[in-house]
Amino acid sequence: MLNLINKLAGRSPWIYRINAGSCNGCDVEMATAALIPRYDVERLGCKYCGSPRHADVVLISGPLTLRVRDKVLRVYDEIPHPKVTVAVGVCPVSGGCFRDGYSVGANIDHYIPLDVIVPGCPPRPQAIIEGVLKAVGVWRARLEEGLCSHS
Amino acid sequence: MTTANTTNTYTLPVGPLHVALEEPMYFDIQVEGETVRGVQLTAGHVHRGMEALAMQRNYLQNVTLTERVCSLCSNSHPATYCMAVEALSGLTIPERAKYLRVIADEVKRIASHLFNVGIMAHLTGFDSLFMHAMEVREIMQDAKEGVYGNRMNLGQCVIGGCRRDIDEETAAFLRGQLEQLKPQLDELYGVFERDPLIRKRTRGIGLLPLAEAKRLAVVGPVARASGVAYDVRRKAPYAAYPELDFEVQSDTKGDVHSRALLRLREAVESVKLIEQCLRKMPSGPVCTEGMPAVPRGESVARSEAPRGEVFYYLRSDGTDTPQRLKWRVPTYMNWEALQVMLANCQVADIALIVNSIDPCISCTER
Amino acid sequence: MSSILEAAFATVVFPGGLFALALGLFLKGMDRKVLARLQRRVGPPIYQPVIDIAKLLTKETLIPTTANELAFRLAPVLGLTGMLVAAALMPVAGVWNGVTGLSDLLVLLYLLPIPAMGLMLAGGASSSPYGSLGYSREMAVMFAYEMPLIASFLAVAVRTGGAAGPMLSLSGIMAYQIHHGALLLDPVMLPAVAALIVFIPGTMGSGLFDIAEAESEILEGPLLEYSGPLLAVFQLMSAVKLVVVLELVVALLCPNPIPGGVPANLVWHVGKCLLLLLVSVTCFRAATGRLRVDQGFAFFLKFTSPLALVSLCLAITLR
Amino acid sequence: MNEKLKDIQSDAENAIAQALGGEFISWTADSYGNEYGWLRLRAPEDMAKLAPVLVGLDARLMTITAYRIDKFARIEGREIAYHFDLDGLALTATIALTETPPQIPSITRWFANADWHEREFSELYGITISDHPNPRRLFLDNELDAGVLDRLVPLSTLMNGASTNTLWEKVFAGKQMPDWAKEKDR
Amino acid sequence: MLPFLKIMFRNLLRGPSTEPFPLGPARTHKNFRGCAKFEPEKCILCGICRHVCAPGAIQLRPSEDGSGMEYVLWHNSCVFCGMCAHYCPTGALTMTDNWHLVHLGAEKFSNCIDEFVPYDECPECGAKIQPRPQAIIDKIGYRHPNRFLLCPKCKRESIARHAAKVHNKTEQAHP
Repeated sequence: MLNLINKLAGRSPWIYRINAGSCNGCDVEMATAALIPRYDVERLGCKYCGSPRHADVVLISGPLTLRVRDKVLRVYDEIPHPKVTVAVGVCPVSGGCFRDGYSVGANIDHYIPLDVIVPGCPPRPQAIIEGVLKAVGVWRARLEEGLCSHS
Repeated sequence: MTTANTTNTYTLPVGPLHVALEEPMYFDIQVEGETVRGVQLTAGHVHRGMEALAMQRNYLQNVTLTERVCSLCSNSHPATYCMAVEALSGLTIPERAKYLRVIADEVKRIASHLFNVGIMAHLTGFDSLFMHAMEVREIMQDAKEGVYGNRMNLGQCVIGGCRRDIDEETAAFLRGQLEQLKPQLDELYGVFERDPLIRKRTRGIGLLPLAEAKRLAVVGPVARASGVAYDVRRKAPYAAYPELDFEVQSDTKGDVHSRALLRLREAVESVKLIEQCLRKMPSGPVCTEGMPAVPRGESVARSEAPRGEVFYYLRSDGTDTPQRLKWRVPTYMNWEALQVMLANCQVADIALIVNSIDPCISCTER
Repeated sequence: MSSILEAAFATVVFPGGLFALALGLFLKGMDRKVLARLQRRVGPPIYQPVIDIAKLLTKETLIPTTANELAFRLAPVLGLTGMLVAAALMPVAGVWNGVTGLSDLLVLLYLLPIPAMGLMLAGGASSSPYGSLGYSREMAVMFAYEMPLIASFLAVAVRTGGAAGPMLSLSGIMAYQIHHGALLLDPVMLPAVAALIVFIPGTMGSGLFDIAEAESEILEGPLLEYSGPLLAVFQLMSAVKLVVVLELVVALLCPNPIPGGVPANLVWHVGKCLLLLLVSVTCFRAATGRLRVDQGFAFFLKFTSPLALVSLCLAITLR
Repeated sequence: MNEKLKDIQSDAENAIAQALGGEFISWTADSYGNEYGWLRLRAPEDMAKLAPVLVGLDARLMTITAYRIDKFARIEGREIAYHFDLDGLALTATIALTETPPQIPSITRWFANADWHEREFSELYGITISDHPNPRRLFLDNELDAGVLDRLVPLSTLMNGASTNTLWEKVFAGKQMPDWAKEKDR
Repeated sequence: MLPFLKIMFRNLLRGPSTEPFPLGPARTHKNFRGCAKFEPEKCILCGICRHVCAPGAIQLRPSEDGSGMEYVLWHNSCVFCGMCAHYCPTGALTMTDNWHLVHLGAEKFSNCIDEFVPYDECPECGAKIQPRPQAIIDKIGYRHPNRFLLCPKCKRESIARHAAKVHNKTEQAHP
């Protein structure tokens, strides 16, 4: 029974996106990938949620500016376990163009573990979908671990 | 009465991470029932200190850096920056490059306007229309990917001209995309103009009268929808615009609906502009040879981005990094106008009104 | 003894309980699939709602520190229970005639607002400003659609009254229609039919009336703070509510069975619900956006209520 | 350039010369023929004289730029450039700030949109604005001190060490980075 | 009354416009700017790519034995702007249409181009110099291909010798 639920769960990744100070590019592409018919992630069971509490997969973009940092971390904490983080674009990983700015903190990895990285500036929607699928793989593995430890 | 007030009004935080906002922005909205009584704004979530970064990067790196100010108007920034550098170092770009720059600008404008209008439909809960508008926008996204190689950041402008030439094959591809786009754009305009729900939700809200528009010096479609017919492409023409024929759109109603329609009309004009460019473009080089030396001095350049006037000020001390690079984006000017537009509106309309200035926060906060 | 068993069966298996849950999830799935098609998308598989529920069960439940925990946990359970009871009372033409004495419009009128109350409780308990905004919106919308609903109920009752059994009982209404033809085709009832059809998206919060859970305005309102299993319960509640509302409108407007015994009638019943769903929820949602609260309120007050009242007056005068 | 702009140009020249007494504007043109006016003011107080004149000319404030006279702060001193638009002409008025601490009068009473610009250079360059109606932080987090752009060099060197090098060391996994690479690494 | 209804029913008739990806292949235009490709045999170690790279994604460092340079382009810092390819004088850096770069967080530092570019040797004195591939000789060194292969010092000497020879010749011609 648990196994079945575990198998099914991977087919319903709900997505929440966090903008940690990005330049819009990745955000617009995430919205495009998530909402428009041409890419239709709903056929993969994805749903875009308005509340972090409903989410399974978190898409993060942007270099994590100082001012948004605490808010991002707070929202991240509101996401129930198990959750998977996907870095969209290169900014969350290395800061991209904005590295070395006085208002840009260190890379997000310091605060939030990045499970999957989708490089690009911005990555095309297909790449984001690819990233979400990879994240589902990570999530499945995590669920299995979780369920094993429960039983 | 005061006690009644304190119980009735409460603060509704919008943001900084809110689905209705494409970007982090924080409002504290004083709400009484469903009516907005006051708006307090906290900015700076996307402040990446880009002006300081620009002073650390050399002139060539700054082309890429300015492109990342914002991805929705990502062509206007490097183009205007390059204009500033060219003005300072006395470069004249090749004729063909002027046309290529116009094409890149207008392609971005169409995509940006369609995105904004689509988001407006999304905010009224009209998701089917949103998806339809975004599908129409995909035609332009494909064009960008096919011509320039990326869906958002074109990477077309460099100091001294353009990087990628449009050859016969690409021009044919671009023409094909435009042919596809035109009927769809007209149809979309009809829907946004006549749909009863869109009209009910967007007409008469977010009003910005002409006098206020002038006082707050708003720019771009927001100003033009309120009756200030200012378009940099006409008032201080650059690139190939003096040789091209287009109409500056304007309106006098100054509400959310008229701004959306104005954007769609501008998109139609942009299609015409691209077609003219493809027709008139002279042959020749697309970029000047070599890397320019930037002398000591200062220069100003501006252009009309999708959201309005983009302004660049460059000051050079003769080294290979700018002494000061300052830019001002349209949203920076339009943001304060929200105070006027949001006064006494409904909670349900906040997102619509904010979206109607096509806010670009990453531009504004840099 | 047998009546108790029967009642237990009705609550747990059919037409309430499992049947209602299954039908609800199926209808939700169909709704999403057809909506996707209307938007040129492939859409999720029809069983996607089931997967979503299964997924939510694996998630952690977070309870906001500022929330009233008991009310927070109770709200979804209350809503689901209310709806399951209501579902058990719904007659299925040709299969099941409802519980005598309980399958009654008056009872339903009390049961129907329970999900909304659950949401209000949730919104109140979660103590987030969006939650309370959603709460007040839910309340406003509820008041708005309750009025035409009552008027339509009365119109139906007056029209069918006295044919068999008590005036407000669903079995009586069904019996009348089996004798005199479906109310759907009755010209006197046309305005009330329209009002009832508009009531469905109104109470389900779709299309024009997606006001209380407006995602892009108030972030799904009362559901904002819910996660994991509790959210799953809310989803089940909404699925069963969909079934109850559709079955109710079917029972009021076109409960006529077809020949062919229980299986055929079951299919016929599901078919009717599905058709009604597609017309009143899916297509409606695909073709419209959301009204503002005041506009939604005005809509019910200005259009739907008069429609229902016209039918009521006609029904009374033609009696 | 058309006749209308020529008129505006001469009107502006006359009005400004009258108000400031002999200040003159120099004009440059870009390769598209757009004219840019450059004006140097003698003292911060002159801005208060210039602003009403510009209001009379129907000018629009485009932006305000503050900068250090020397980017690396080897020479003390800041300047502020006000950029106005006269229906297609761009006019830049520059003022050197000589006082310490640097101070400038607000022009929000003539140009409502100066609000944000003034707050911005105030927080980025630590310039005090007298009688500003709304002197709150604009973009900078309270964690950062005012005047970050003012202390550009030490701060960015600090940050360089903090992020770029650590990251690159991980990319060059385990290998020691040569000294010259560290230095040249921007 | 509802202009959108027309679109809606057209949508229903036309069927989904969804791309098969990820269940099938995705369209990629040939002009797509994906990750960069580096061909070490064409590189002359001029460093212009590093100079124009805004995010600082390119690093060059001498190898430990001093026989060449280690060339690293980190895809997780690269912003795919293509400036390096635009300014590369020899075409050693090009942009490919490969966008399949998704990887796990654990692999983030290994997602890079890591190549070794050996130094050339001056044919006269044997000093280590920047490589001189045929492509660059054809492009800028075609007038004196032999001299072009020399190290700066030998090149100066060669130029001086040549100048002296020319000088001598002219002196002989016009004494």
